Amino acid sequence: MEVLLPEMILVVSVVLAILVPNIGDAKFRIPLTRVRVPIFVGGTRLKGTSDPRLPALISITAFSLAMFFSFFGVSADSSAVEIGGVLAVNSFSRMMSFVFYAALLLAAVAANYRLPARPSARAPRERDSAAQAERLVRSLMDNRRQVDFHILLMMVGLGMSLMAMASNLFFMFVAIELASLASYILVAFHKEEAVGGEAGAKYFIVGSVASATGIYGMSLVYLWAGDLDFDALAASWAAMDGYDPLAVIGLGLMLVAFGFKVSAAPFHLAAPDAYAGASSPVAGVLATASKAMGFVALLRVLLHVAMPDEGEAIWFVLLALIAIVTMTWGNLAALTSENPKRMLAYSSVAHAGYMLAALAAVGSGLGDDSTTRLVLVAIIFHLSVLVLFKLGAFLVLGLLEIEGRSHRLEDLHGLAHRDPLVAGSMFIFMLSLAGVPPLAGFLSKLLMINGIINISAGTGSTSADAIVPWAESVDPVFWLAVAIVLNSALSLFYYLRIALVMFFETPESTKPLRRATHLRNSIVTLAFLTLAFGIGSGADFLLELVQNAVSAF
Amino acid sequence: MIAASWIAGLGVILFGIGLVGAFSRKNAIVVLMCIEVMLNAANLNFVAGALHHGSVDGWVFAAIAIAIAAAEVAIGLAILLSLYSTQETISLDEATLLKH
Amino acid sequence: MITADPLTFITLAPIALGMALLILPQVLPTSMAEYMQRIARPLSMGLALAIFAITTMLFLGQIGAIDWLNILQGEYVFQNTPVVLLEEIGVRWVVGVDALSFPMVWLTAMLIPVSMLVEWDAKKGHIFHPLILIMEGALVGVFVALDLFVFFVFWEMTLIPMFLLILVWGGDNRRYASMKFFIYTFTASVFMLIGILVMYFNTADTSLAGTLTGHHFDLISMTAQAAGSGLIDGAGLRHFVWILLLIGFATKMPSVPVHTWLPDAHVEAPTAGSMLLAGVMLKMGAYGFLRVAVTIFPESTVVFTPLLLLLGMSSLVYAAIVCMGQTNLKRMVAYSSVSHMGLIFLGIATMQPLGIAGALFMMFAHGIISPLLFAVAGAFKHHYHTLEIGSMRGIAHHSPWLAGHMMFGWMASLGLPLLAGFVAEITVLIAFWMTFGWLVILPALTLIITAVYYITSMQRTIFEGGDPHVGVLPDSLHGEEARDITWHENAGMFVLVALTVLFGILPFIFWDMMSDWSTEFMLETLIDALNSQGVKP
Amino acid sequence: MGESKQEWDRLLYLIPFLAVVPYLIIQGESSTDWAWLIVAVPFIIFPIIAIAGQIWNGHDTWVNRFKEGGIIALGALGLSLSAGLWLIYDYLTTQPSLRFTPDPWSWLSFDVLTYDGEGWSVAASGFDFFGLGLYLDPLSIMLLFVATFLCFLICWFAVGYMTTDSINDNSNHRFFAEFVLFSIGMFGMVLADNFLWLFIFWEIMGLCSYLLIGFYYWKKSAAYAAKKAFLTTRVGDVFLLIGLLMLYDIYGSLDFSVVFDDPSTGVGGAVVSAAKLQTALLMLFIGAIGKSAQFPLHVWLPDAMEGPTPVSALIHAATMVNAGLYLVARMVPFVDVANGGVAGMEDLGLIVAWIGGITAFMAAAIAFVQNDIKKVLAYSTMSQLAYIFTGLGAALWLFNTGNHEAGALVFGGALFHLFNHAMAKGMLFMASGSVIHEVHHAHDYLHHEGDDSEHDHASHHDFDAQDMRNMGGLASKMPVTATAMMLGSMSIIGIPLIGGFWSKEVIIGKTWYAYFHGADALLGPALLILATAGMTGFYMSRMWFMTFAGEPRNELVEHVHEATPWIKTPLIVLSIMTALGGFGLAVYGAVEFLSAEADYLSLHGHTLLEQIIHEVEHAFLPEDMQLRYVGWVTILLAFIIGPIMAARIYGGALKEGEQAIPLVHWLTSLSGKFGSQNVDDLANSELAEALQQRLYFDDLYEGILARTIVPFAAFAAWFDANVIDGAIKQIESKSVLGSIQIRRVTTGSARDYILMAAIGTLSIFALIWGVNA
Repeated sequence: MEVLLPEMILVVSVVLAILVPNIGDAKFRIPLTRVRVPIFVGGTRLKGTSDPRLPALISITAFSLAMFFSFFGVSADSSAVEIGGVLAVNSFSRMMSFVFYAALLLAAVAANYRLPARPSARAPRERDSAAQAERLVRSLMDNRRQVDFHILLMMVGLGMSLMAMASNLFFMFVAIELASLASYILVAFHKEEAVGGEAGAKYFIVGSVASATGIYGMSLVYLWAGDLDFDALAASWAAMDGYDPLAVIGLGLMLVAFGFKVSAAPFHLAAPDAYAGASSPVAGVLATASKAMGFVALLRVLLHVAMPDEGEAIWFVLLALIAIVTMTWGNLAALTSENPKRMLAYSSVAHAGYMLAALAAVGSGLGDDSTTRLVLVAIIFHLSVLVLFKLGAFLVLGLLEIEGRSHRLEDLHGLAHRDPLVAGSMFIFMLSLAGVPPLAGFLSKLLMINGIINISAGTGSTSADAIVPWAESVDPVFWLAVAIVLNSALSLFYYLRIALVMFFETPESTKPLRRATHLRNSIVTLAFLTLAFGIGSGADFLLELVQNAVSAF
Repeated sequence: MIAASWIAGLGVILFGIGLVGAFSRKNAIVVLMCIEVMLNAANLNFVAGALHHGSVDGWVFAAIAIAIAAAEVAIGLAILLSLYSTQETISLDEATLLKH
Repeated sequence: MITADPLTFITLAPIALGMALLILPQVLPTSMAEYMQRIARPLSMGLALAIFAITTMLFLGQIGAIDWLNILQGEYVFQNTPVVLLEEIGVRWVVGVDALSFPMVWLTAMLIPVSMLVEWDAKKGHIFHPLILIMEGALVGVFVALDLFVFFVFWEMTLIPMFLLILVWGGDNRRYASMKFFIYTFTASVFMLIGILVMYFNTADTSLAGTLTGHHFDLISMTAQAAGSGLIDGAGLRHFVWILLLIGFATKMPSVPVHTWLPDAHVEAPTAGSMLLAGVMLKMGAYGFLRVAVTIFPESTVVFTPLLLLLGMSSLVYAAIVCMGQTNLKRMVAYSSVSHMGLIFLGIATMQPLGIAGALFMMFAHGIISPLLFAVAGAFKHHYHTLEIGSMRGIAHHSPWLAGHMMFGWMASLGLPLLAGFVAEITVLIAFWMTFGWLVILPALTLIITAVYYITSMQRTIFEGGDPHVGVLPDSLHGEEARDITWHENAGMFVLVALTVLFGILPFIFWDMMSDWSTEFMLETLIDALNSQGVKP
Repeated sequence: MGESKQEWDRLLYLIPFLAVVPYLIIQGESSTDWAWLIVAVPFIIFPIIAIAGQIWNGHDTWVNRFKEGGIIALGALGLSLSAGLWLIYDYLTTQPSLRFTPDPWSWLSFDVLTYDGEGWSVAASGFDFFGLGLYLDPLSIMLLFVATFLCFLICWFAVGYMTTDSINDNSNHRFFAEFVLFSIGMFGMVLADNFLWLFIFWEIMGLCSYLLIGFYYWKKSAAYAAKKAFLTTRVGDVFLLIGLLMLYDIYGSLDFSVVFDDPSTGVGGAVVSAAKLQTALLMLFIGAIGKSAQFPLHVWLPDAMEGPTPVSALIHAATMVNAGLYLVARMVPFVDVANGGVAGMEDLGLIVAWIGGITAFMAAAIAFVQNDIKKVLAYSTMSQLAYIFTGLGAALWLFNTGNHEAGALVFGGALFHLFNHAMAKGMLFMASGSVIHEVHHAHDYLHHEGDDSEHDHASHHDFDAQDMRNMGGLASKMPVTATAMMLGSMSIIGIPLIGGFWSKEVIIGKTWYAYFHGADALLGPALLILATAGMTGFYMSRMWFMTFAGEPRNELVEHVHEATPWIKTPLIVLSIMTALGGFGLAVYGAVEFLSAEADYLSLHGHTLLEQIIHEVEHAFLPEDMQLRYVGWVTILLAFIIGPIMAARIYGGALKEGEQAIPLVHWLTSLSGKFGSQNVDDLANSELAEALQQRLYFDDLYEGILARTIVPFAAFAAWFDANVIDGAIKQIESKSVLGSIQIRRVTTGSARDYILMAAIGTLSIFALIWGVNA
């Protein structure tokens, strides 16, 4: 069972998070007797255990440990450990859970400042003024919400991690539902503003429809194959003569569900609303971990199951089109977005487009094993480093959110004057998102484009002696690379706009930012890592890790 | 014994009803119900599959899917409550503070 | 390290120090931070001067003594022991210089302290000067990198400090200009990136290759492969890649019709920024074009000679005409840069060693002269708060030093003999005549147009005051007393003036290596292409 | 005069400069080894003057001791002069072994690819480098003397002229620095051994011309004139540059020694095509036209008089404008078929002669109506240079048609005229400067008393010290100046036996000779210059009479006196040079020497008297009867008709009781005898108006430029901002619009999201079905 240690830690932590704050001096009177047996749950809470900071401590510790052990799982040799026929623990799933845990850990740290715990809070007394009383009540409420939030966060982690290990389609869906349902609540958790509930509701409704569609698609596949084990499905797919409508429609409907998760057009529409309504750390999780989860699902279904040994996959054209529409839509919509969170949401849509394009290139069937691996490495690498800079950007917004709001561009005005270090980090995040070297975002984008070019550039006619004949002869996949670079250029507009307002505009308030030490340190660390994973030994190390993981896929 | 294809056919109809309901009804509670219908369509398929392939898996899947649906409803209602508490509406067309 | 691997040092040291000076004050305790900020400026200057000294020593000690006629393509001096950076995809840290890149490195090392000196009193100097230092590292990196990945990284990295320089220290419209600058050139270079990746895809799976991809970014090896069996099969793809590279490089140069970012960027940039932008950054385009596009795809270059001719000619003539219609001093100078850069394409298009050497010298000479022009324009902005040509007259009385430098710079830029620019112009024109004959009338007429706009702008700013004792001062001065340039501006400009004269009278200091390199380059790279394409005079 | 004694003390500073050459001679050095000093010393000195002047601007020592750099400049030019004289002496005594020195270093070395019919290769020979060496022949020796001698003298003059004018206070260092820089250009151009360096120095002169014309930079007219001069000559320079490119392409070198060695053989032994070479030479000639202010690029020279008078004297009369002539003279080896030149380029000579003839006539005509003393001299310069061009054109024609002997004669004559003209015109300008200077001072003196400075400014601007209508009767006030001006005018007019006569006679005679010997096309230029000879007599006399003869037309003449010590000396030196030098040199065979027919200046084995008689006889009674008539007509026009006409209109005796030196006095009295003719009708005629407006050339050029280039440039700027950049901006704005549109899709209603996703799904299914079907 030690291979599931990280998940075990999470389960235990969830239980602890439920129990520990409730430890008190409650006694149980044995019925019909006067004997009171102390049961320690309930009653007047003990000072130590009822500290509102405790749940955060538990979740942070749990995520740290889980991350730590996951990391060792990646480095361990890649032989898979099968558990119960539905879980396969290998370096790939460990890599992904490592990424998930990292993202959630950062979110937990940030949430600590977003949902401040106030150990000093007490019930209002009569002599307190109305305003004071209200404040006290809110503090108490905040204290209560700590437990819920962190439990949900851990549930998300658990779901995602299990999902990455699933070797059975149904189990994967269940795990996704676990993560999704928890994340719906997390979105709605943003109660300080009127939009929190709305965001949660929309995200929930659209997400549920999508997953219902996905489950229905899965049921069709079950109807067709009679088994939902990936290997069995792959075998059935390979043995399929022509295309069975059940299989194809089932696959298509499942893509809807995954498409929602990765926020691919046209299933992405709820994503900007959700990100904008959720608190920044949660939005960050949605944009990174949740998206990574969707991609893992896509990879599993598309590459593991529905990829023919040779020739073009049935989903190739579809995915290529979706990719182009997604990246263009995302970038275009982000262009004039005045809400930084929405802008980052659209940017996240665009990034999904890039990765889908790379995936589509694999679907073209032009590449061989090594190019497929290259694309996979690119995608996983991108998903990993997204945690650095996409989440980093959300954390910066979270830092702003602590004392105000971050849903207007004006909130970022003059950040460079208020806090140069955070502004500098944000600048790095933005550049990395745009794919400017030498940052991690560049390397990952380069790997994706490189994968596409590797797959397609050799297809052009070598006898063509001018550009136009060559361009006519080359496989259209090549133009996906061009679409990506054009979109990158377009995306610079809005990424740089953030930098612009940070350095250029005068801030609305000249007060320095709150010294949220851990959050600030996290941000700076992420900025540093964005740089370190862009070039040199850091990038080399991460690439090796990813390569190791991909070889186990 | 009813042929699996009939069960699956019913599933198609249910799924269609659910989907159309999901985007044509404004009331979030109704939409929630439609989602349940869609999930039930999947359950029917699992059952049909189990019958068709003679495996137990389908039954298990259906049972778990029902549990998922239950959880979903619970969560859904909670979220809608929170929506109601801030905006005093559960009409999806009216809860549009977030847009564009 | 400095003696063993000087190039790595001069590339990475400024970046490291610059970053340290930017970041450390943010994380150190207040008192230390303030101390750091105080020493940031002298420290930056010190390192910049040290790098200049190192570069000059390299030239005097070794590079100047090399017989470049015997240095084959792909041989570089001061090559380091390669360090693997990204094993998976075959990226290595390889640096080296040859006669193409060394003058550019020297130019960068020279311009950085000069531009620091000119902007010695910049606001927020503790950020300004470290940024320039980072810029130096990035610029030098572009010229010394022999791995295309690293090359591209430095190529884009130059954008970041420049973006910040424009954004934070720029003029009124800096917002628009910095965005445009960044996006425009970035967009162009991503096309180049595609080209580089196609080249990458075609590299052989040698020991340099990445473990994951089986390809490598090593330029030397690519050059060898290109010279051997050819890097890319199929002329169509070769041409396509060449065009992609051209898009990136031509935009940086910039060449008409992708030049419009330059005037905006220049007008808004701070003086030091303009100086570096015009002095070195534009040269990156020409350098990259020769280093990558021409070296690896000589046949495509020969095939597309008419295109080069067209681009060069339209840049040269069109930009010169546009210059005449400008009312903003800096904008005019910026367009004149476009015009001069046109000569580089023309020089390459001649397919003569003389023309290529002339183009190289143009890069070098323009790298000395145009910073002077921008320093002058910047001084106008600084001391008269305006760049409108028509808003003042007779400034020579109030600012004799400024007027003197302006006169000198303007004259140098319009190709006055015995100044550096003339050597480049005359050599390119001679080669141009040999190849294209009477087409030379267009560049020649441009010489007149150049004179027209330079002389006219000078007339309208420093002359014609109407009174020997008072000039017509611009409104933007708001009645303040007009002042002459400060000592540090003057000193910086004097360095440039002296170098312009030095390289105008003794061009052979760098010319000889450029010329020899060009001959060797022609012999090894282009001559086969010329013969195989059946080009006749 | 105590003051002036103190002034002369300054000359002590010259001793170290002047001692250098004697020291070198004593050391037994060779003059050619040290010829670089001629150029190098000014090169070192000029930045010193400029920078020191800027730093110590207004400092007492700098102003009084160093004359704001004037003394240093004088020293440098003195050193150049002494080194130049040393070189000339060596050449005259030991030539032709000194002909040239090889390039001491290669300035630019390079390779060129050539196509051998099968493939490309790096050219094995030719096309290898540009260097800089020394090239000496009679032509450069003569010009070297003119340049060094006049630079020194005029600098001397300028020390007095510039530093005593309050308007120049604190800016004279600029003047002297630029002056010295100019001398670098002139010396260098004369000595350079190849066309490239010729061009380089040529351009430096252009720069200095620009700088010095614009010396009074605050004056709109001066700034405008400077710009005009620079741009007009730039037009010529560009063609010159093209000519160089062509020459280089033909010969693979621009070295005189290589090119002139065998002009009919190009690089790699190719036969030179006459058409190609002629085109190249015509391009060079356009450059010469620009520099020497010939039609149609003549418009800048009159305006160039905005510069300080020493500048007019040196650059725009005596030296720089001769550069064009020098360049044309350098073309002789190409066309001299008797010495291996390329046949078939007669047209070149004709074109040169025609341009010369037209310019000579036109400039003389315009000079008729000028009232500004410097403008008259400017047009006179233009006209005289045109003479030389005509002569050179005739020479080129004669050389190319194989008539070497006659060609050499007119060639020598033309160059000799160049020499005479440079001396005379330099002096005339200095004399006019002296007049202007003193009139100005007198004016200041009259208006300063009791006036506050503001008023002074106003009157300063209104009064034109150069207008001859404000003068008259100055002969008695300024004896030295009047005499110098008289001698100079005589030389220019061609009064027999005085300098210019000897050379002008040859030019006119030989041009007619060429016409008589088959060059029918030369009739025009021949007639034009013949007529111009008479016109020259008129306008030069007119100038002199208006200035010096008659009664004063302005009260301030009473206060004029020759006070400034530095000004007189060069006038005296040059007067002697003009009066006797021309005759002397003619006797010593200057014409033969300059045309390289004779190796030395000598008496050709005759006694001095014999030679004088020979020359006089040859001048007045040539053997060829046709030429004899031509000569007589010339003398008649220039000596008799022109001056007498001028005297009838402008002449007049001095005021009663005023005395000038005898000859001058006699001349003024004589002029009074011709009475006074009223020419108001003529002066108000349309022709006079057209001449006043310089035949509308300036207006024409300006009009054309204003209607073409200016709107075109504005259009280009608009085009760039709105079309090329507009396209980019369109992309941006269209993206923004698209962005706003696409964001509208996100309506905010979850229902719509689901609907859209459903539609999307359906269309995807339809698509897949379509693709697979």
